[in-house]
Amino acid sequence: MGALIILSAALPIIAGALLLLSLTAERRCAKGPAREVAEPSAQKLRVLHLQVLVILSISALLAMTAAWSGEHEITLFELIKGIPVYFHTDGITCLFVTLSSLVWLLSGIYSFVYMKHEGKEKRFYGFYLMSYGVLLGLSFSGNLVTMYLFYELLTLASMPMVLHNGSREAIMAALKYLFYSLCGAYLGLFGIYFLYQYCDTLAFVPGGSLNLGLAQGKEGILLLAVFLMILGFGAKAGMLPLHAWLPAAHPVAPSPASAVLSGMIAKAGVLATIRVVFYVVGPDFIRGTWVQTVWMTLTLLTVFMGSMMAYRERVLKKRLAYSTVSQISYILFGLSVLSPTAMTGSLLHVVFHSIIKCSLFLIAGIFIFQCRKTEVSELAGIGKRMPKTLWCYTFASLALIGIPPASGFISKWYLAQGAMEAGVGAFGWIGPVILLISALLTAGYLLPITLKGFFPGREGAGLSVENQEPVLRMLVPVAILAALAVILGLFPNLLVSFFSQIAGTVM
Amino acid sequence: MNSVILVIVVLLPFLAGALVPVLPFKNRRQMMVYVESAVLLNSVLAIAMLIAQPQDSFVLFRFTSDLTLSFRLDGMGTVFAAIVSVLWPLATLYSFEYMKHEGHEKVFFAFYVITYGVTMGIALAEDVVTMYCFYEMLTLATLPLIMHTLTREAILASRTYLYYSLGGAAFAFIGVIFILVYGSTPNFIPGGVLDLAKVGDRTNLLLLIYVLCFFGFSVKTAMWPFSKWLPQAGVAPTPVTALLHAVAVVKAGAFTVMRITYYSFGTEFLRGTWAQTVVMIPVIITIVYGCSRALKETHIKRRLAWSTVSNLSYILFGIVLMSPLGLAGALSHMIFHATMKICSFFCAGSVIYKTGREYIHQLDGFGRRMPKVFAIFTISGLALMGVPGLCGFVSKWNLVKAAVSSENPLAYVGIGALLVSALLTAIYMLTISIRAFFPEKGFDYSTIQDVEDPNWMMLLPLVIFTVAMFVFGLHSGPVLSGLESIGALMR
Amino acid sequence: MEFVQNFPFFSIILSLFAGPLCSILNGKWAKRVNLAVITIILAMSSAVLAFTLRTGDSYVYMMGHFPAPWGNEIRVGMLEALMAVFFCLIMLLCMIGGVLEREREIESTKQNLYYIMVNLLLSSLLALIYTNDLFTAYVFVEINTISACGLIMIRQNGRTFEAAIRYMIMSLLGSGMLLLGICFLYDLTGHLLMSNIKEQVAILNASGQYHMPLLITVGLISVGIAIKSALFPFHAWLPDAYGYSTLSSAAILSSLVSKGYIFLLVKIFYRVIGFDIVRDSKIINVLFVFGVIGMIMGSISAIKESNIRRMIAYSSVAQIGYIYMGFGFGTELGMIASLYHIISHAATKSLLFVAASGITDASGDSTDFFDLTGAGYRNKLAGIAFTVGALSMVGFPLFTGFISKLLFAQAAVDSYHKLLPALIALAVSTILNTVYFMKTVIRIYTPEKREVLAKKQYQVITMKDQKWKSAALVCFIAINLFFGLYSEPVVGLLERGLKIFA
Amino acid sequence: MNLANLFNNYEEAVAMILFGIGFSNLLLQKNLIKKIIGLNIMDTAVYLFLALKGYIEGRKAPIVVNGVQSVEAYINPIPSGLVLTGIVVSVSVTALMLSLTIRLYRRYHTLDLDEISTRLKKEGL
Repeated sequence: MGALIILSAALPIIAGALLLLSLTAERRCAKGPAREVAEPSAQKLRVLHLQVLVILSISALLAMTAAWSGEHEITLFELIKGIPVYFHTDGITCLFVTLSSLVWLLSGIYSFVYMKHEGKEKRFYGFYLMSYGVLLGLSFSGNLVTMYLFYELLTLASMPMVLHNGSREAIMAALKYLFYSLCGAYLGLFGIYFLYQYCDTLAFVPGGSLNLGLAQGKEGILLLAVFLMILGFGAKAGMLPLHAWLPAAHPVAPSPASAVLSGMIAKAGVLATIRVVFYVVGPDFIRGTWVQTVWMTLTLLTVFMGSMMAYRERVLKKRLAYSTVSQISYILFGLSVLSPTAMTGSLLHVVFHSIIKCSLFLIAGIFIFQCRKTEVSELAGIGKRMPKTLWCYTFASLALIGIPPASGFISKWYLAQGAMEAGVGAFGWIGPVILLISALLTAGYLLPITLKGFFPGREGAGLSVENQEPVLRMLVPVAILAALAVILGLFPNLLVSFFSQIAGTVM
Repeated sequence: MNSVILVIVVLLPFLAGALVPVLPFKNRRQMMVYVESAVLLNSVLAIAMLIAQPQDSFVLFRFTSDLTLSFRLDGMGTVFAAIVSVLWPLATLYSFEYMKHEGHEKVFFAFYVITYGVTMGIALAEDVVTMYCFYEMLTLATLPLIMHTLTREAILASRTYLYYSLGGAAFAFIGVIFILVYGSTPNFIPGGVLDLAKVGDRTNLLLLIYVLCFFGFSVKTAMWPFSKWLPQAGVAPTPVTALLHAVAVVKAGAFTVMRITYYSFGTEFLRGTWAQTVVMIPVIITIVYGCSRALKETHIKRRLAWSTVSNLSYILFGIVLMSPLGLAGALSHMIFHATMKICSFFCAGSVIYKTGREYIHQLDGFGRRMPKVFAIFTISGLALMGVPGLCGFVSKWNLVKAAVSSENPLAYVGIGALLVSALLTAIYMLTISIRAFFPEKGFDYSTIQDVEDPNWMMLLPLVIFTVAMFVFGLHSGPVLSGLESIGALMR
Repeated sequence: MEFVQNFPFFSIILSLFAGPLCSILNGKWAKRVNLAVITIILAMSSAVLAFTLRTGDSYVYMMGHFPAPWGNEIRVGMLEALMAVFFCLIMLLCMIGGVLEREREIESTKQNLYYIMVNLLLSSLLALIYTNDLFTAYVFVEINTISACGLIMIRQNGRTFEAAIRYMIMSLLGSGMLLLGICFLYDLTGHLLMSNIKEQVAILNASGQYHMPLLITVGLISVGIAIKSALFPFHAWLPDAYGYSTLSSAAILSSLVSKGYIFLLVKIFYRVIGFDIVRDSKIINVLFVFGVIGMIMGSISAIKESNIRRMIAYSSVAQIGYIYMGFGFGTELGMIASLYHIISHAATKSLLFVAASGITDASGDSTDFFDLTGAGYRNKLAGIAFTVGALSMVGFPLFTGFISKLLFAQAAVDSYHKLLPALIALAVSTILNTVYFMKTVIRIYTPEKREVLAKKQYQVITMKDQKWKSAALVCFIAINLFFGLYSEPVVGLLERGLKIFA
Repeated sequence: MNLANLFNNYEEAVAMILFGIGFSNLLLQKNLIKKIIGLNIMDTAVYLFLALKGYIEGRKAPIVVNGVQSVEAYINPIPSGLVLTGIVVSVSVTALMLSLTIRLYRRYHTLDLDEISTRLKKEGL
């Protein structure tokens, strides 16, 4: 079984690398100063798409098999003496593997159409596949160093997707993404160094393995280290104060890329935080310390600030990006209160937010692809032209806002409940209040599009009503995601029990 | 094996180098063959020596009855000699191609080969006087290499280099004298040679002298505030900057600091004193300072030079932790940084050689025209950043491990500095790669039509170093356990 | 008594009479006689050195029929013999190296006068080395001064006259003080022979009588000699005197004349006053301070100088500072370091002067720093020699300067209170030396632009063009390396010599 | 008491004062001739001092007039010899100085050493 883990992660990475190499090889033969490869024919494109799809599905299949068939572990080799590259599966792994496979597959299918207008497909899919493989590796990681390895690689592999269109803005955004992520990673590394010294093992153990005897007298620096780790890994999750990359990077990336960035890659930060706090340090070490207080404050600030910014934003994709900032901090807030219920809520929100935000970004992509509309104000009356798309949008939005019975409600409920029962003092009520305000703001920035889209009012009088619905290959993934967003809210029990079991093992 | 070989590997390059301008070569090719075979021969001998590990010392001659010029091979010397003897033939190979367009090749190769011998001399020196002598010689032997282009800039750079180096040596000299007077022997002995009975109540004086000596020797490692010379010396031909200013000269500086700290004064004497604090502060400052200067620099070689400044201070940081682990970490970074930095310098050199472009903003789109070079450059950049799987991560890990276990609050600050520096490294290395691979939309490739990957003589060393970076990064166990056993000799 | 024991006396007399002999010869023959005399004296001194090494002790040579305490005496030990050998050697090489310049710069009718001066100088130097009588020493000091002045002014231009007169004035101030000091000593002890004075001084010191006059006497003598040997701040005359006189004069003056005085001072310290008394008198602290300041200030002046000859001259100020610093330690180690530095500096400084002249020859006789660009390529040997000299001055291992630096540093570590200032001064002065010497080395190896070369038409000089000078340079380099690599016998000799010196 | 010593040894005191005058003249005067005069004063002061040291109250100069008398009859002859030697030395030195002065005067028509120096600098030699 262990081999499956490696195979599933290595397959997309190798395939992606091969794609890039073949691109270089083609360039070598190409004429002209730019060595520009001619736009591939439709035939060739189809072959490429097929290859990508097959590789994605095979490795998704392999990964799911590996993840869901019980706990496995495999040690690849020793990176440094005493620190192997070590993979391991547990509940969290299952969650992330499944979710990323879903997101990648659906976004992949969607992108086959979408990427036509972006060009340079080979390059895109090369990095797309690699990011997937790396993310699988990250999910399977069984110790901190392995996780750190994949965490860095994830940044590097996904960065080229951000700058795909090559505009100055995109390049700057990619650099911003790169440096924020690396900055976060190094903050994390700072903590890893210390945890290596003061933990029994760097492997993930539910509840943590901090050796309190060794750490005697070193609590101060250890707390600082943990805090820096939270802050650092929080960078990828868009937590204050290292959130600025997210609103810059998401809008410029091609929509499928923003979908996976926002849907899964930003969650890598969440994953890393979970691993650090609940599997290495142990929640007991930071409970009640200044670290927890500051962490909670930061997440709540982010939640509020993100929503506010989204509310004020005019460009749709930027608005969604700010929304991501805010929503992921819901998750982090749930983690920061350190109670099982809240953690269940967090994990639920991981699932729901991935699905919802992925679909929202894909829909934003459809708007761009079909009618080149990026600003919210231009979308008035869009419902007349692409009603199906807008319905999907509406369902997803409702789920994100947390209107019962859609999925977001469930997770937010658990979050609020967890916060109140966790015994974190004032945060017990401040948290839910802010979550509520943010939910209102969410409604405020998502729903107007639906309203204006269907009921443009006087402005929409002159708008054309020709059918601009996208092709099925774009619509179906969106529809699936939107449907999931609602359905999972209707039948959450399976998920809830699974997650509360995970939360129970670590606390 | 007889210990005579110690002297042979030191003196052979002197002889071979001195013969280069004298021998009547018919053409360039003959000279190339001669130089490469001389260097290779010496490396083979050196490696044979490293394998055989002769235990005796060899006295070349005596200044006075107790001051000798003598050689002996020990663990740390093995490490440095190994780095040098592996890198030199490769760098020589690279420089044949590169030096085509620089001229005065005979003089260049003469000093290039002589420097090999001098560096070996530092590695194999048995006592502090021998090391000091070769240290001074190193300055002189490399001076003509920096001056090589003989432009105004080069002259200025060589002058700065000379003043800094000899000035540093003047202070280091004080330390050498003190070791001679207060040590039980001038030889290097793990754990130090200070005779505490002789020291008596002069501890503070000796600490002061150590600080002076440390600053003196670390001038060669371009530590802040003595770092100006290294980026200036970037005017030298690239093989020089790569080999000497990334490896031989600066590493020799670090090596001498190690010797002084661990083998002469002894860490037991120094650890926890104010002297440790005093030397650690500038080291930490340099780690960040070098990187931030690199960030500001737009000339590619100077940027790498500043990066060297910072990385050399990683090594110094390991040294000033004054623990066995610190020494092991410093040694590992010495090896790994040599690999990484020589690789990135050679890439930069290839670019300059092939295109004459030296500034970073001129490198747009090069990734497509020189894919191999820039792929390797990116890898070396990633290694410098410390991405796991490449060698930079391993050495940084070891350094930090030592820092954490030293439980010195200042060392914690140092860890922070290391990470800040890693971030800055990422910025200044990756911006180049991104520029090269992903030029802005609408970039006109016809402006760089002439850009091509270089030929095999330049690429071979690059590939070898790249492979080495991966090998060290993924399978560092044997190397590290060797280094740790050296560290374990310390008290 | 063995015949060889007469040699010191013979050598003084030989050179003393060779002087007047030269006045009746023409220039060419005077030169030959002079070279022959120096060579013979070199041989004799070597024989004396060998003799003293064999016996391992010093001996006293009575002049005339009066025994001590009335008669005049010569006293010869290893140290004296070594100095004599060395001074002769350096002088020989300087004379050989400066042949060309002498022919060019001195009027043909005055050629023979030059050799008179040289012969007298040699005899006075030898007398200073060997004599055991204070007043004789004084007389020869004056002869030394006069002949040195002659050496300076023989190249007749305004600068040398001015330099000569400044030199004379400073020298006379110094010798006035020296003379007064000697008179005081005579007054206090009633003797003029060194050994006798020492006995008396020891008695006086033990009884505590005349403490203050003794102190003043030591002060007068030290300061007098310090002035004469151009210790900072009494060096104003030196750059002009060394910078503008003919080559062999500059070389001899810088390497030998001041060293002769310094040797006399050592002698007075050890053989007349007794080193313990000198040490207790605190006068050495003054010497130390001025030595250290001189080390720094001399180098700073040298850095500011753009004339290469004057630069080397200023460097002498710094080097003399080293020597006085060595005295200032008041230890045997310090004294040995200083004595070694006398040798090492003499060897190096004369090398530098000769090499610098080779360089200026290849630069259209300009001594200006900027005209020297690329001179190392035009005159290869001179370039190499200058580099060797410069490295030695900087204290680069393998060369003699390194050993003296090493000895100084060891001496410094040995003396507790003066340790830090001395070491820091050593380091700083090394850096300063580096600055101006290596600046010059880099300058002479920086190729000149083609246009400039075409315009200025510099001569390319090979070894064949200047046979004598080249031979001298090669010998100098050899000496430098010898003292750098095989210093131990020399240091050993100095140690043994110093033990039996008092 | 110290003052009394000074008065008792007034000859020596005079010699020292003279030495001081000569010394400072040699050092400080600008005019070369005055410098030379200073030199001579200085030397003479030393000779005076020496002669004083050799003189013994009530004895004769060691010149044999009416047959040799006992040693006690004469003053110490050595200082006198020294003085004579010294005079020879100072004469030769003075001669040299004067000749140099003449040379300089012919060239620059001045006896002021500083003036000569500035001229030299102007000549740029």
